[in-house]
Amino acid sequence: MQIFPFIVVVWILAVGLYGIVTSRHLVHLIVCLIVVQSSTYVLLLGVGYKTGAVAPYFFDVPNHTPAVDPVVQALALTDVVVEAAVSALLLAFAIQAHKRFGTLDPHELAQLKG
Amino acid sequence: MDQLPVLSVVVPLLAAAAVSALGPLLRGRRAVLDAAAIGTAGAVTVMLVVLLTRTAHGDVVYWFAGFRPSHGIAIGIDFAAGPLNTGLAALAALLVTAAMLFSWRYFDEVGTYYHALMLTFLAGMAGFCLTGDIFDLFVWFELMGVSAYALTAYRPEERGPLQGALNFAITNSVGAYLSLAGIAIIYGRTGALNMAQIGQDIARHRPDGLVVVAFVLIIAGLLIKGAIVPFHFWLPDAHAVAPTPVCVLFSGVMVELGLYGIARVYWSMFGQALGHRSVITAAFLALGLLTAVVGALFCFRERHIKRLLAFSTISHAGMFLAGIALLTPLGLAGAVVYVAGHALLKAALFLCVGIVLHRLGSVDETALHGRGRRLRVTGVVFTLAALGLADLPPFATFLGKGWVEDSAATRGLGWIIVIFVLCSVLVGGAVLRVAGGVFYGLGDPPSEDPEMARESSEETSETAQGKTRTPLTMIIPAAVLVVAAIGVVFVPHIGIGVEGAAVRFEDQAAYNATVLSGARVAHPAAIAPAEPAGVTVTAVATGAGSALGGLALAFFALYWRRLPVLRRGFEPGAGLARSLRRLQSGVINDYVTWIVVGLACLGGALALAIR
Amino acid sequence: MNGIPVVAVVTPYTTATGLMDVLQATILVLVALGATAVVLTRAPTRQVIVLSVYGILLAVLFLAFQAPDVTLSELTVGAVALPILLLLTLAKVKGRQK
Amino acid sequence: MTPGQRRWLFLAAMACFGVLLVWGLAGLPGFGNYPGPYGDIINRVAVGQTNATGVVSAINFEYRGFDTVGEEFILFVAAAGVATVLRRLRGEREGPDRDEAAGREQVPTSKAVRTVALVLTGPAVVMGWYLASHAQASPSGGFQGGVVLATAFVLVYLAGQFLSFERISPVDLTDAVEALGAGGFAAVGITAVIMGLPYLQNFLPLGTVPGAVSSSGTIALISFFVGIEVAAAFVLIVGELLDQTLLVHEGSR
Repeated sequence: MQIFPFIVVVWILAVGLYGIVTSRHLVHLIVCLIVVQSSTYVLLLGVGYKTGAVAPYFFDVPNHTPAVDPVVQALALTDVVVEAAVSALLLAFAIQAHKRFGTLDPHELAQLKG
Repeated sequence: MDQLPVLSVVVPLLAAAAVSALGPLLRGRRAVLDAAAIGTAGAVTVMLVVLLTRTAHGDVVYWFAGFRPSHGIAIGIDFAAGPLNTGLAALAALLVTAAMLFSWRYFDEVGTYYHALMLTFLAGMAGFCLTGDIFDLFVWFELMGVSAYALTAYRPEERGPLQGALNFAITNSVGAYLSLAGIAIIYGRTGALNMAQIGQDIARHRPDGLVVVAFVLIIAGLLIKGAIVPFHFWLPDAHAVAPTPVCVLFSGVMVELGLYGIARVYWSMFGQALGHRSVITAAFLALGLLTAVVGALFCFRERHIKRLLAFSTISHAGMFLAGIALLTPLGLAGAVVYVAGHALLKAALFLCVGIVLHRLGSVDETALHGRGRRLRVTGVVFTLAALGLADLPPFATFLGKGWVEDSAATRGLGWIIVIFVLCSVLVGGAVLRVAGGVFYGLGDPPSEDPEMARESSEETSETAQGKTRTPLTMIIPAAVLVVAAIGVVFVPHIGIGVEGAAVRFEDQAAYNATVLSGARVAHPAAIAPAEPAGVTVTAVATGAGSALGGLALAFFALYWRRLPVLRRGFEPGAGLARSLRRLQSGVINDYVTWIVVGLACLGGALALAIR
Repeated sequence: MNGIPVVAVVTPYTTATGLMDVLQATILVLVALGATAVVLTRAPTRQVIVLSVYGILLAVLFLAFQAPDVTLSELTVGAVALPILLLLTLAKVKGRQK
Repeated sequence: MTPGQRRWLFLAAMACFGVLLVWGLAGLPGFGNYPGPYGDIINRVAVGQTNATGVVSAINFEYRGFDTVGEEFILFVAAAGVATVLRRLRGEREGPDRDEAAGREQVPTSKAVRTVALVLTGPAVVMGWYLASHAQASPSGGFQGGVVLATAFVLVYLAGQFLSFERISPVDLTDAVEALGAGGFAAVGITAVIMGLPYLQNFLPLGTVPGAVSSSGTIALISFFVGIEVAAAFVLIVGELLDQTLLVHEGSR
């Protein structure tokens, strides 16, 4: 359990990149980009985890209970928003590209771009 | 308390929100919008210049919400405004002002979003420059990126901009996520996000795999933004299609900000830990020079003027990286002055192309041959800027490149001067060829290259066609920028000033002390650089030589068809360029593959050497 | 420990570590499989459904990592908002291909 | 490159890169052994300093609040970008449609879906509001609340089709609300500057009971603005996308 979560992170990253490289459909490619980004959430929360510690909320637990790192969680939250924003923008590009090109295959887009 | 660092980021953000909120009321009142945007960008420029003068006696460190570090541990975010990063931010703000001034009369029709996006772009760039926190760096990097993607696709009714924006957004997003992974890894080791604190922490131990991998991952996004081969493929796709005023910012500062990021990450975090080994110089010098040569070759072959300028930016980015890679104060100082000169000149060149597009409705060198004769002032400004780009003294470019060359020679790397001159001749030759052909009708138009014809067939029509005069707000910014590129050289004490700033930038211990304990360390008067910067004979000679070489190459390119000895149809370097262009395929899958290949090579090389 | 019996201190606020380990390892394996499934599902509409499931798996993982805040975000964004955006996009582009 | 060449080149490079990554990650302290100090210090001091019991919200809206300013504007820009890319071509509705995907039938929403959607709208609004206003206490905050609020608008769409969606969220108004949310956050920070404090310093009274709705000063206020911004941004984005799907339908009529 020492390094296993981090190997999963590398796996998600590699699989996501593989998807991007082999994708023939822009929407599929954007989803693969989302997968690539999801590896960073797992990594962030993984490095901040403390075995046996509680979540960083002190509403119903005493103030000095050992808690996991809250900073990585804040970073992961920011990361989620960035993901949503970038994906939305990319999807808008894809819609417009489909209108102009009639296809979403990256190869055909490159040939047709004029 | 000095509030200028934060105001220079928050003021454009608030202005963007205000412009967007009042958008419906301002519809049909372009003047108000333009005035607001120009005023904001101008005010930010002034604020940053004032801040720059205040950094002369030590970095201005700003702690958000007042969370100052105690016992060397930061719990808040800081802005660390030193002379170099503040100067770069001021340069960015200046170019945004010029671009907004230019777009005033350039777009016939423009929504409120254009202004809001330009202002958030400015805020992103300023925040990226000033921040001293590695995750905050990522946030502003993303804001800058997202604004840039949206601006690239500002004319979504055409195919080129959409495809360019998609490639731009996907490659840069992949890079940003890799950077974020690197940030997470280094955080897992140090439990810190403040760059100074991280640097201090990792410098205590021998560099291991984690440090090397985190370094490579963090700079991955910055190498992509900085358009370093093989991470550069997105740049020509995006720069050729973005609206011209936006290109000014892309080529002028955005790419250079990526390189600044690399320097910042290296000198504030990893430098001490990695021990400034010669393998780092070797690796980045190799990347830089490869980029310079590839960019220059592509640039010379190009007929689409915006793409040509985009490739010239890649070539210059390579030379900037080479300057940074020397790891000397003089090398960095040279890169900084070179960046400043290049930004002003490249911005002027793009503005002139914008005027050509405005008046003549095309950016194809072949089609435009001789048609720009009436644009006399534009022609003069363009030609001067092109000469400056070829390093003609007294443009700032010659000074900056001269320093890099001096520093390289001192390190026993004098041979890179040859590559630098070669690249300057090629790039200068290409741009001067455009100047001579388009504005003076010299020689013969370049032959129609079928592939080129395909690329520029779709006319980029940002403005209604057939304008009969050039508004002053379009030509004056370009002229002022060219004059400023000369003016930089005559700033009093420019040599000692910039080199002193570079010495401070590279003094990691002093930076740590300033940020983490508020100590004022580096004082410029006390700095006595090992290699004093000055105007050397070699610099003048290589600069003038490159410019002359560029002129000669341009004339050759325009007139060689009339030489009896050469057979028609001969294209110098055509075969090489054709095989290189096959790599520039426009297919996003290829680009991401090259990113992974590049990272595997760079990471592998550093890992084997440092292990 | 000189004869003093070692007792694992279990406060009401901590989870037994052994159980957590197994739980986390299982979910990690599922997440890795989920990511692979998302990438290998080439039909876009079906992929959105798989992505939604993957989002839920991630949310569960984050809960096991003691990050309820991120769980909530991942549920709202990864499992709901993004799939909605993707489905709307697909509804638009699912016309005939040239 | 052919797809085959590309795949093999990628797999070879990714193998090297992957080995490199694992080598680097092996240098981490090991899962479950977060070494600190950043998070540990904040866990210790946050409740006392801010009166917020949700430490993650305290970080997002106070310790690292400036990150969140940037993050909100990323969302703001994304919404503006989506609107720019999709909205400029309203003219498409008239005249011969250049759209490649036109010509499909509109599927009417079933009655059951409408009823369920209508029933869910109320709870979604309440829950979104609750989440956005309890950032300082429990795992929630402006962002999650905002997304849930935006979902309420999507439910309205499901229930009553696009017309009522557009009536409830007119584009200009949504635009203005979104800008207000993002700008409001930045302005809360500026208020501190005007008072002579560092940007984003908590200048409101913290309240006396940790975790109460009115506790923790600017954290609650900022969370509220973030909620508004996020909800408006998502409504804007979903609205633009819906508009696009509708374009197809109108083209077929």
